[in-house]
Amino acid sequence: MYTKKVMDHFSNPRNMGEIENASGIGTVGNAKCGDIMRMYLDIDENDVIQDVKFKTFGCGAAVATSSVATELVKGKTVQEAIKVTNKAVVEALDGLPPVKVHCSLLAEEAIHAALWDYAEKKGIKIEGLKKPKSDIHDHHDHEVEEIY
Amino acid sequence: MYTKKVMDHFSNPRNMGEIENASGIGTVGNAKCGDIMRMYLDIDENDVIQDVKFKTFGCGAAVATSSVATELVKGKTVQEAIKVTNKAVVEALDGLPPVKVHCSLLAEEAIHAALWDYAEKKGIKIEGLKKPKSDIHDHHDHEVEEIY
Amino acid sequence: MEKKIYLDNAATTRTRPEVVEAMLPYFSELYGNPSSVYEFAAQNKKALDEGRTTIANAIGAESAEIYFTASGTEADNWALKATVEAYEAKGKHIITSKIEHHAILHTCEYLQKKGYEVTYVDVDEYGIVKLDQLKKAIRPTTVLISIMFANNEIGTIQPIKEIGAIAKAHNILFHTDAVQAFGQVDINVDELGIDMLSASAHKLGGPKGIGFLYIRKGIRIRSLIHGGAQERGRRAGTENVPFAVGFKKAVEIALATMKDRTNREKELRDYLIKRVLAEIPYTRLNGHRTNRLPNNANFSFQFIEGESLLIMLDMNNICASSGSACTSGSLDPSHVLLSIGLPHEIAHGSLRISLSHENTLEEIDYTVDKVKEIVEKLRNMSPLYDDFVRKR
Amino acid sequence: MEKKIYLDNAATTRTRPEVVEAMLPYFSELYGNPSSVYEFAAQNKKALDEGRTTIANAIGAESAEIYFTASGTEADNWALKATVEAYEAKGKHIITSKIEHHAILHTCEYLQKKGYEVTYVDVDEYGIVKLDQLKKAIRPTTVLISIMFANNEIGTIQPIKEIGAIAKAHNILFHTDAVQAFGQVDINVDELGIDMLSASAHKLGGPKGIGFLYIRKGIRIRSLIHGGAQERGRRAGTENVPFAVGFKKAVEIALATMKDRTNREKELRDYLIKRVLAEIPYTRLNGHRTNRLPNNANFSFQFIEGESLLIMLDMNNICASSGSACTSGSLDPSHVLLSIGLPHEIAHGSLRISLSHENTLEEIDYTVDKVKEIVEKLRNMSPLYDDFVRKR
Ligand SMILES: Cc1ncc(COP(=O)(O)O)c(C=O)c1O
Ligand SMILES: Cc1ncc(COP(=O)(O)O)c(C=O)c1O
Repeated sequence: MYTKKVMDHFSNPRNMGEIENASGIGTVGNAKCGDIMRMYLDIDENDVIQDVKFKTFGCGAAVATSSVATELVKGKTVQEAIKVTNKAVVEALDGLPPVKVHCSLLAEEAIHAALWDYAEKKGIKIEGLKKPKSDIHDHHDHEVEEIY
Repeated sequence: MYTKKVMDHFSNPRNMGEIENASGIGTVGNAKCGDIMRMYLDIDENDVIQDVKFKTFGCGAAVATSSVATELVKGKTVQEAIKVTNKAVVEALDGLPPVKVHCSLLAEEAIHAALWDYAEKKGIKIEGLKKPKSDIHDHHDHEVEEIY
Repeated sequence: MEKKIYLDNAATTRTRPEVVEAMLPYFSELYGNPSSVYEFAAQNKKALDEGRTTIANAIGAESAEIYFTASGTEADNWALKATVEAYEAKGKHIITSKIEHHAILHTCEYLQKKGYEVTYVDVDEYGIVKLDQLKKAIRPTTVLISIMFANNEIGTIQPIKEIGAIAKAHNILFHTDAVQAFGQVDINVDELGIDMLSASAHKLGGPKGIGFLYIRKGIRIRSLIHGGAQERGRRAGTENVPFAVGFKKAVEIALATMKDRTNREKELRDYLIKRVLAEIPYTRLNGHRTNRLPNNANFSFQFIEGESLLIMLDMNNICASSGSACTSGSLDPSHVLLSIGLPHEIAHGSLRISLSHENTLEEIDYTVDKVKEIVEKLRNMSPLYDDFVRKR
Repeated sequence: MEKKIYLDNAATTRTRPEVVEAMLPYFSELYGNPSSVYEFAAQNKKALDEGRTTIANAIGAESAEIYFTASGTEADNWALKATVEAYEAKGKHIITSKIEHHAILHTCEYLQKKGYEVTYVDVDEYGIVKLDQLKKAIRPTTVLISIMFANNEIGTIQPIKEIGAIAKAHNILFHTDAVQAFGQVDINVDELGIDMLSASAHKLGGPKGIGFLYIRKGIRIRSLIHGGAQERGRRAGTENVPFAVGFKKAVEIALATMKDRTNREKELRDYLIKRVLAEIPYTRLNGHRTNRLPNNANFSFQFIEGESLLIMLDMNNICASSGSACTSGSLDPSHVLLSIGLPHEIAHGSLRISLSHENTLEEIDYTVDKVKEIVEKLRNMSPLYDDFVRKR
């Protein structure tokens, strides 16, 4: 079902944990749908993401996309980070089953939410960053259309 | 499908053949339904069936019921012979599959038809004997009712 | 002969030992449910999908267009019932032929009771569907044409490509029951214009109890069996993985051996036909002389009845059939033989011999000798023959 | 552990080696079509009928009341669709429960689209159907009550006898999906007032791809699959003789071993439940504590998600499931767990362990250790757990 990369990130998640006094924290998803991601960012004065951690409640894909997303943004500037799309996440994992693609969207959202929090805390506006939805339930797509 | 008795009568039919100048000949059934039986009776002046032969076009059960019916009437008087029912035929064969029971009716009819012919030729009336139907198609019963 | 001679391969075939061997590990070793998430079950899902791919390749389709069923019958039922449901907005009319298998005919009768209309097109004396009648039967409300690829009794192969073209020209879906044809003749769904196709493993050396329905991509289709999301949500029920693996193996062998096998069968078949027609008087060959399945021969012997012939052949260790196996036990003569114009009494005296790669010339010779002997014996018993001889 | 630990016997079981052995001769040796007239095929018809008789005896029915199908799902579909068709004159209303298998629920949804009415009765927190609600749901137009014997996810066994009595009192047919119960608990259709019953071989050591529907004599029933006259004209398609033989063997073994086997499974199950509840905090047992299948345990672990748990168990060679196998791959939490009142986030964190006679205490101990370790690991990863700890 999952690629080797997904399994690797799932069983050895990178950057799992918390950052105390993080520059920005973002939580997205909802428990009803079975996945919640929380991202912690430590951003320096040059807008470079020095550190990133995550906590995730969710399936294997949710954990793996969180893990790979942290790798993709770590060391990047805020401006570079908001350009990390769910597509990049999927690619970095060598693909996801169709039913799990929404997890990569969640990871993208989580980064954005943490960046939004950072911007709010600092009282700045980040060019190109939209306010994250608190619930990305609508991204779900079901592989099998229900047939009667 | 068939009992040993049926198989025995089918593979070694008793009294198969014709009687020249028979006292009575009866043919029943119809080719459309897949079985025709013809019975030849040789009846002496005391109304005793001295000889009986049959020819049958039909399935295994048709042949076996013909064969056993000839055995059941041979040596009997005409009055005894008309009392040989299809039930006796079925019993003598240790049973028939439900779908084949109509063959035993055919055998009974064939005897009756030959006796009727004998009576007509002699210009007598045999007590209890009805004019045989020429087509006993209606006796067919199908084991499996058609289900949709 | 001491050994059984099996000449009823249109009824069912011997499951090939290679097929059994291929299936075996999937019972007690790789027994996971393909829908489960763990690795152990993923192997079974893979096996299932590989089966699908092999079958798809065999008819020029894509893997995602193949849906496993439990039989050819289920595939036929599904194709008809689900199509009329999905396309009800267009109309409620189906066209089929008079010589279809009961899996089609009885389903059509059921649909008629439900308010659908069905036209049953005639066939000619060789069992070939009358294309002009077929064309005339088309209405604006026709949603489906279902014509079998090859007939199970008389072996006649239909002009499938022409029918596919007619269907396409009128924008009507075309389903074919290829249960007898699959593995015996080349089939390419694109070249032939087939939208849906039914087949069954047990006719080609696979196990009894698995079939498939090919459904061309883009066709709206409903489920016949509702429940879990198996077969991509289209056909519910825990998958029969061993049989899918066995089906795959049977198809592989059938394809690899097709040319040589069918050539050999044709030779045997033609030899059989030649001897029977030459040596047994008042006999006719049913079905088309050349447009017929490589392994099928069907004869009518006048003045005798088929079951008697079968039982006597059985006593000589020869397994053959009279009409389709499903209808034996019924009293009515085969609807197929009546449709090609045989009178009832002649239809009753038919014999179907269907060969496999395992049959030998020696078996055929022995069989013809026995058929000859038995037909003579039964004619001597037959009042119809008497009447005929007397009239001559 | 090196060896795989298979704890997903509610999804499917290992086909017992004795079953495979019993089936083997029917592939390449006794391969005749049971509908054929010759002796060679008569043996297969006999095998089929013997299977039918063994199964009938197992539920206190008559042989002629058992119809083979290709799955439990097909049996469920058949029971519902054909009954409503046959009894349409009486009415178009069905009663079922909210926790049925999708084979029932999706069939009901299909029937609703066709104009039938369905009432889905609630269950209590243990998964037991609310009988007062059931009684209130009855209308003059109710033709069928379909309530599962035992639930596939949480193992709860329903008060079948009471339901049978209610149905009888109101002259309504009673169908039960006994796919999980058959072979695990004693079933007598007369004592329990069951009119129709579905089961599937692969849940009790038989092969995947055969099931049966019991239909009490006298019940008007239509066919689901139309075609040849197999199964006494009720279910068309060449019979899967090997699997019928295998099913027979599986039933024989299941019955002979029932008492000892289920006692042993109950012991293991109760030990498992005890350890898990004692050693893993924020955990609940789903389903009824005692009225449950001998081999089923179902837990919810707060703050974690089920698939992650399954995959990590899989990495440790443990096969288990989260909800029903058929719905994994779906994103919605199990309808059964929601029906017993679990909130979504807790329903997502469920684990079903279903035992067989092959499981050992050692395996259970190892599994509990691993579950404990993994739940801890996943909770450490879980933002929900964080929030919970913080709030405390
Ligand atoms: C309660 C229940 N009903 C029906 C089914 C379907 O049975 P099958 O897989 O044989 O179609 C299952 C198992 O999948 C089940 O657990
Ligand atoms: C032409 C044709 N269609 C359908 C079927 C039914 O196939 P199955 O026996 O797999 O249900 C058969 C064989 O019995 C057949 O010959």
